[in-house]
Amino acid sequence: MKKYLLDLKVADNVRLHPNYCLLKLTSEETLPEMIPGQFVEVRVDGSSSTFLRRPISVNYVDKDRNELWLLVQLIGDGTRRMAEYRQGDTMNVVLPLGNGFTIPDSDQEEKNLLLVGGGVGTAPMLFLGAVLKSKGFHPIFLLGGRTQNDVLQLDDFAKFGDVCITTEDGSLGEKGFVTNHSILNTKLFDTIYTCGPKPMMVAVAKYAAGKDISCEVSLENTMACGFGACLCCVENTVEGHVCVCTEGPVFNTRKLKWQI
Amino acid sequence: MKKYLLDLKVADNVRLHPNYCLLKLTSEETLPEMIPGQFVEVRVDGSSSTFLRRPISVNYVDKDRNELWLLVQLIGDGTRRMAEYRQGDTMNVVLPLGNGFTIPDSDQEEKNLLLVGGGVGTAPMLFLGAVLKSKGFHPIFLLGGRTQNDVLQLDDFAKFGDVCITTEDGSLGEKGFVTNHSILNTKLFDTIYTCGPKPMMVAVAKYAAGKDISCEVSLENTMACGFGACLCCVENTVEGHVCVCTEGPVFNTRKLKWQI
Amino acid sequence: MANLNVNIGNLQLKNPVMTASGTFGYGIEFADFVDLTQIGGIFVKGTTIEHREGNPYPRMAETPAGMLNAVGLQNKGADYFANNIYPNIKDIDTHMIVNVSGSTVETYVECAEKIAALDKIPAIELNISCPNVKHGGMAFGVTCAGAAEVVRAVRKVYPKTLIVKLSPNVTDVTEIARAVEAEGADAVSLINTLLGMAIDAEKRKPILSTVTGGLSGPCVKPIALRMVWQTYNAVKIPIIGLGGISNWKDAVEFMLAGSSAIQIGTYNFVDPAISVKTVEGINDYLDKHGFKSVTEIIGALEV
Amino acid sequence: MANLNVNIGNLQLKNPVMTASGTFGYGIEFADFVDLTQIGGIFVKGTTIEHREGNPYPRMAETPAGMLNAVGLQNKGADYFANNIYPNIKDIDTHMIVNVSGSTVETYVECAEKIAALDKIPAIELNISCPNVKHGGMAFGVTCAGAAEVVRAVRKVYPKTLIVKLSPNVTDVTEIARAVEAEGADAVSLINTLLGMAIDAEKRKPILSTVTGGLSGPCVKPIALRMVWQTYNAVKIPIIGLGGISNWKDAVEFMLAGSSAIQIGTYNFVDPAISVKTVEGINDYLDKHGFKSVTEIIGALEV
Ligand SMILES: Cc1cc2nc3c(=O)[nH]c(=O)nc-3n(C[C@H](O)[C@H](O)[C@H](O)COP(=O)(O)OP(=O)(O)OC[C@H]3O[C@@H](n4cnc5c(N)ncnc54)[C@H](O)[C@@H]3O)c2cc1C
Ligand SMILES: Cc1cc2nc3c(=O)[nH]c(=O)nc-3n(C[C@H](O)[C@H](O)[C@H](O)COP(=O)(O)OP(=O)(O)OC[C@H]3O[C@@H](n4cnc5c(N)ncnc54)[C@H](O)[C@@H]3O)c2cc1C
Ligand SMILES: Cc1cc2nc3c(=O)[nH]c(=O)nc-3n(C[C@H](O)[C@H](O)[C@H](O)COP(=O)(O)O)c2cc1C
Ligand SMILES: Cc1cc2nc3c(=O)[nH]c(=O)nc-3n(C[C@H](O)[C@H](O)[C@H](O)COP(=O)(O)O)c2cc1C
Ligand code: FES
Ligand code: FES
Repeated sequence: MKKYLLDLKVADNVRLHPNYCLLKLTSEETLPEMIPGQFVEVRVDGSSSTFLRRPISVNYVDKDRNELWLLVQLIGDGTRRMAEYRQGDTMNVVLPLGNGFTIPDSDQEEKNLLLVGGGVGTAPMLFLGAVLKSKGFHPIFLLGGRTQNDVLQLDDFAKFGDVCITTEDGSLGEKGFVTNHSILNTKLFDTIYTCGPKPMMVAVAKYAAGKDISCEVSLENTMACGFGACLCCVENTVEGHVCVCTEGPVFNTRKLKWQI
Repeated sequence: MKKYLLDLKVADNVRLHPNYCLLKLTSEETLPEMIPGQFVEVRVDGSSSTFLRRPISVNYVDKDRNELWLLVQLIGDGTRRMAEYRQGDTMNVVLPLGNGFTIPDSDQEEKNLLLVGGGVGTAPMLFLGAVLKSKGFHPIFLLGGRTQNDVLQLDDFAKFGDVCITTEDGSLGEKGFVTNHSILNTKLFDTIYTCGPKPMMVAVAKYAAGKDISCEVSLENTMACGFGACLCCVENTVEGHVCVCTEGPVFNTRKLKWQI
Repeated sequence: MANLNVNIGNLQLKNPVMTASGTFGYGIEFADFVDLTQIGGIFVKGTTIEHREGNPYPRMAETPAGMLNAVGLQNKGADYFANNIYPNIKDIDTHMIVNVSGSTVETYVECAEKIAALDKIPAIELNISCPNVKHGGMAFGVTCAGAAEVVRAVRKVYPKTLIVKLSPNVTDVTEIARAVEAEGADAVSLINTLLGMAIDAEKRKPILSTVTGGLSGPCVKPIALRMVWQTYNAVKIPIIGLGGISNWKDAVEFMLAGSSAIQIGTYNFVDPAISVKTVEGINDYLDKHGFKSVTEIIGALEV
Repeated sequence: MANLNVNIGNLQLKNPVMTASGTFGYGIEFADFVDLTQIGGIFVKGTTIEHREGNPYPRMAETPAGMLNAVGLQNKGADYFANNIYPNIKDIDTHMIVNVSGSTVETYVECAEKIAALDKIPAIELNISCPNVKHGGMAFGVTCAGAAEVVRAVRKVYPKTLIVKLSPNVTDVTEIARAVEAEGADAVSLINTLLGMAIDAEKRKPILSTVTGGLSGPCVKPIALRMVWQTYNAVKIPIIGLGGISNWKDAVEFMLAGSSAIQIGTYNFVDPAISVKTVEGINDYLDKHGFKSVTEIIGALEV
């Protein structure tokens, strides 16, 4: 896919949570085509300690409003500065980057698709769910967070499928981790897509492997460029070191050399 | 004088001109005592290319409003970023720094005092004029700029003394440089204070030397610390290398080794 | 519009702005962002005779105004390059220059020979300064004898423009520059990365899998500029300056210090269009200052 | 509240945070910003036997995440220090350590002897790494023989804690560290500034009067950290780490890499209160991670 270097305008920046903001970016031109699982590289202006761009997943693309949504967790100076961008500010981004999740052909028989997101790893699941729904699927979201306040964008998720939730303190949904959720025992899935903290993804991958379910994970290796030029973001796979930014960030777990 | 490291609040930031802004800083506490000719060292947040603090003269101190004014010329990233500070933002400053202009004893006979400022060098002259006036003097300001738009804060200056103006294009006051102004031929001054581009200060110093008038200049040597720790800001004087930040920025021209 | 042509030995560049090895892929990664034909030359990824997997992840750490990398010359080998990559890049209308590395003198020579056979590759850049490999690399670049040995051997088999890339991790870079000049190098490029390190205080572990890595980016610019200037005063062959260049002003500074051409590395990650912007910026600078040709500013620093 | 005491040879520090020579004046310049007694030690300005005017202005250039300086050891000489400055600082309740420089071995020795006579100065830091003077300074620090010669001579006349400050402008810093250890240095401090350069593109002139100057600040941190770690693996005497430290996290990283204590230099200009903040930050880190004493993290990097 052709990549673009664009100055986008901040249409809105909502602080969903002390540690999360939702950036809505727009442009005078129609935004380039993007697919779920892809990411963008954001240039953060006005942060003296942020030198490189920051990779952020496509959270959602609102075609009607010509908006690209980024769900950002505030963890360091770069993301904290992103939360300060105000409506009308310009944000320079490179996009779209990487490969997306595998979308089943919509004319096939109905599939049971599970989308598992933990923490900020829920970000790409929203757009994935939206696209799956538009292709006629009925995705099931399994979202995990520490408390009820940490599971974000629930109204949006509900538009595109059923939503299952776990929280560590039990304040919303079932208590525990995503891999403890009862749905995993009651339903058999054809494909699982997941993104989140590594221990969570490993647990999900393990579950999938145990049941011989095809499983795609989205990795967040640290990156310098985001488009295949630096070779910094490599993951060890059955094919050797491959760049997460160009060969991923989505990988079928079969390809990875994780200890699962 | 005791030095302070303070977080001040931006009370106002007025863009007087495309290349100048007037920052008004305030604090919950009473601002420390400052004297004309002193400067502050500003920490510029949110500019990735501005590492060191920026020295800026005290433009004015409004005791009633507990405000410190800084007149800033936008020349590089640091000063451009300063122009972006908005009301309510915090600006970290070290102050007050350096020595001030010599203020004659107010119970002496009336003196003819000329305050010559060129470009952003007008900044310290406002506060100096205000203090001189409060001591019973009637300072004469001689302010120079390229065009009428480049001579700033005229209303403020007018409060404290007579204002003479030169502009290079003649759009305001007399045409030419400050040293061409007719007042220099018609009036004999006891003391001249000056701040501005080096060629201007040299010309003023030459005039003063020719007439045996005591002349104080405010230097703007590049600084790393601003309070005597780095020895980077030295000026060659009759006493050898001295720090402009602690022994100056105001010097009697007798002390300097300029070629005048 | 000033004349932007410069020469590096026999190599004629349409302009002095090139991109640094390991930071610009094979050029095609940037084709969506810049018109590659507007760049003076492209130094492609570090290439070795054998396929190399490089170092384990993590390979990158951000640092103040820069980054550390420990890629370790991951590449599919000279044969793969010749058969699978060269065909796709050989017709790009700019100079594609291969950055050649090895772990022994013999592997340098073998790799250089392989690349010499490729018609459309007019030059190689000998990397005797990679800090991220156990054998070879920087080990050759930090002594005069080591540098001279590799260059002597490669010079015998490589008839085209031979550029030698110097390591900044030395007491006296001019010594090494003179040594490679004496062995017939056509030009030197400097600097490669400075050996650095990053630590995760919370985990009490190094961030890079290799503990140390190569520092690049704006943070190294003052050091690189100094080394270029020192080298300019020490050798007669042309210098390609690099290290931290992030805009046309930096590029002009490197040329004033004595670079005949420059490379942009890390900053391509920050602004993928920086190379072409730099060409434009240099041109504007020349026009503004009344220079007819960019060659007028090479080494034009007034000291 | 963890135990923050560390030792450098016979010198007991109340905490490992000190301030670097040339960046903290004689301490008193910072007395309005920090409680000097809360700092582990203060390295005062570079002192020579003779009065020195230093280099001409301009002496400073800002660089990405750092600065270049070319002060050139301006100071009023050891006698002036002893008579006019020492009396004002000798009763500050922290260690005041004098940074000693010279242009010949003899002047180093003379200066060290003068300072040795001052009761309340428990240590000197031998500056064999100043890049900003024509004679002496770095010239001694970049070869083992030069470094050894100065240290040997000074060791004979200086009985108290002798710290030797190493130059980063070398191929192998561990070689120099071993050489000065062998001559009886009690500790090494590293790094001094890296030789760099800045150019004004518009004026086509160097920014510094001396053309080149010493680079410091956060930009050099990755290099300094690497050198500390290499040196920690090469010598037995304690290491005082510095170079770009700008917060407690940096300080912890330097200690993990093997520093027994650290110095903060350039960042004192940016935040004049950083030294004491760093003490507090280290303490919080130790508490958070369950360390009883700061000595537990010295060299505790898990590689
Ligand atoms: C393909 C991809 C997609 C991503 N999508 C999103 C997203 O949609 N929303 C979102 O909030 N974040 C996302 N991330 C992570 C995001 O890029 C990092 O959180 C961000 O770069 C941190 O920048 P910072 O300046 O705030 O923190 P830094 O100051 O850079 O880092 C703070 C701390 O976090 C650690 N850290 C930084 N980046 C990572 C990382 N990628 N993995 C693990 N630890 C890290 C650092 O080591 C450091 O300790 C994604 C990352 C990748 C590679
Ligand atoms: C004691 C003192 C008082 C000052 N008072 C004021 C004031 O009241 N208002 C005001 O606007 N400015 C004042 N200045 C100047 C001001 O400090 C600089 O303009 C500012 O530091 C520039 O920062 P920057 O980041 O915008 O530009 P930079 O990016 O640092 O510099 C841009 C260009 O300007 C040059 N430059 C930077 N600083 C200076 C300098 N001090 N002298 C000459 N050239 C310089 C640089 O070399 C560079 O070419 C004062 C300086 C001093 C030393
Ligand atoms: C990710 C990365 C990979 C690199 N790979 C190579 C390489 O393969 N061969 C080489 O000679 N230099 C390599 N370098 C060094 C650069 O070519 C360049 O010398 C250095 O980064 C300094 O320039 P810069 O500051 O503009 O990046 C690499 C640098 C980076 C950042
Ligand atoms: C303005 C300035 C003056 C310095 N003067 C001296 C000196 O006199 N003696 C010395 O050994 N080091 C001197 N240094 C080097 C510092 O002590 C320190 O080694 C170096 O700056 C690296 O640390 P930093 O990055 O924390 O500043 C000076 C540094 C600066 C910035
Ligand atoms: S981030 Fe540069 S290659 Fe993947
Ligand atoms: S600016 Fe540091 S001593 Fe004057």
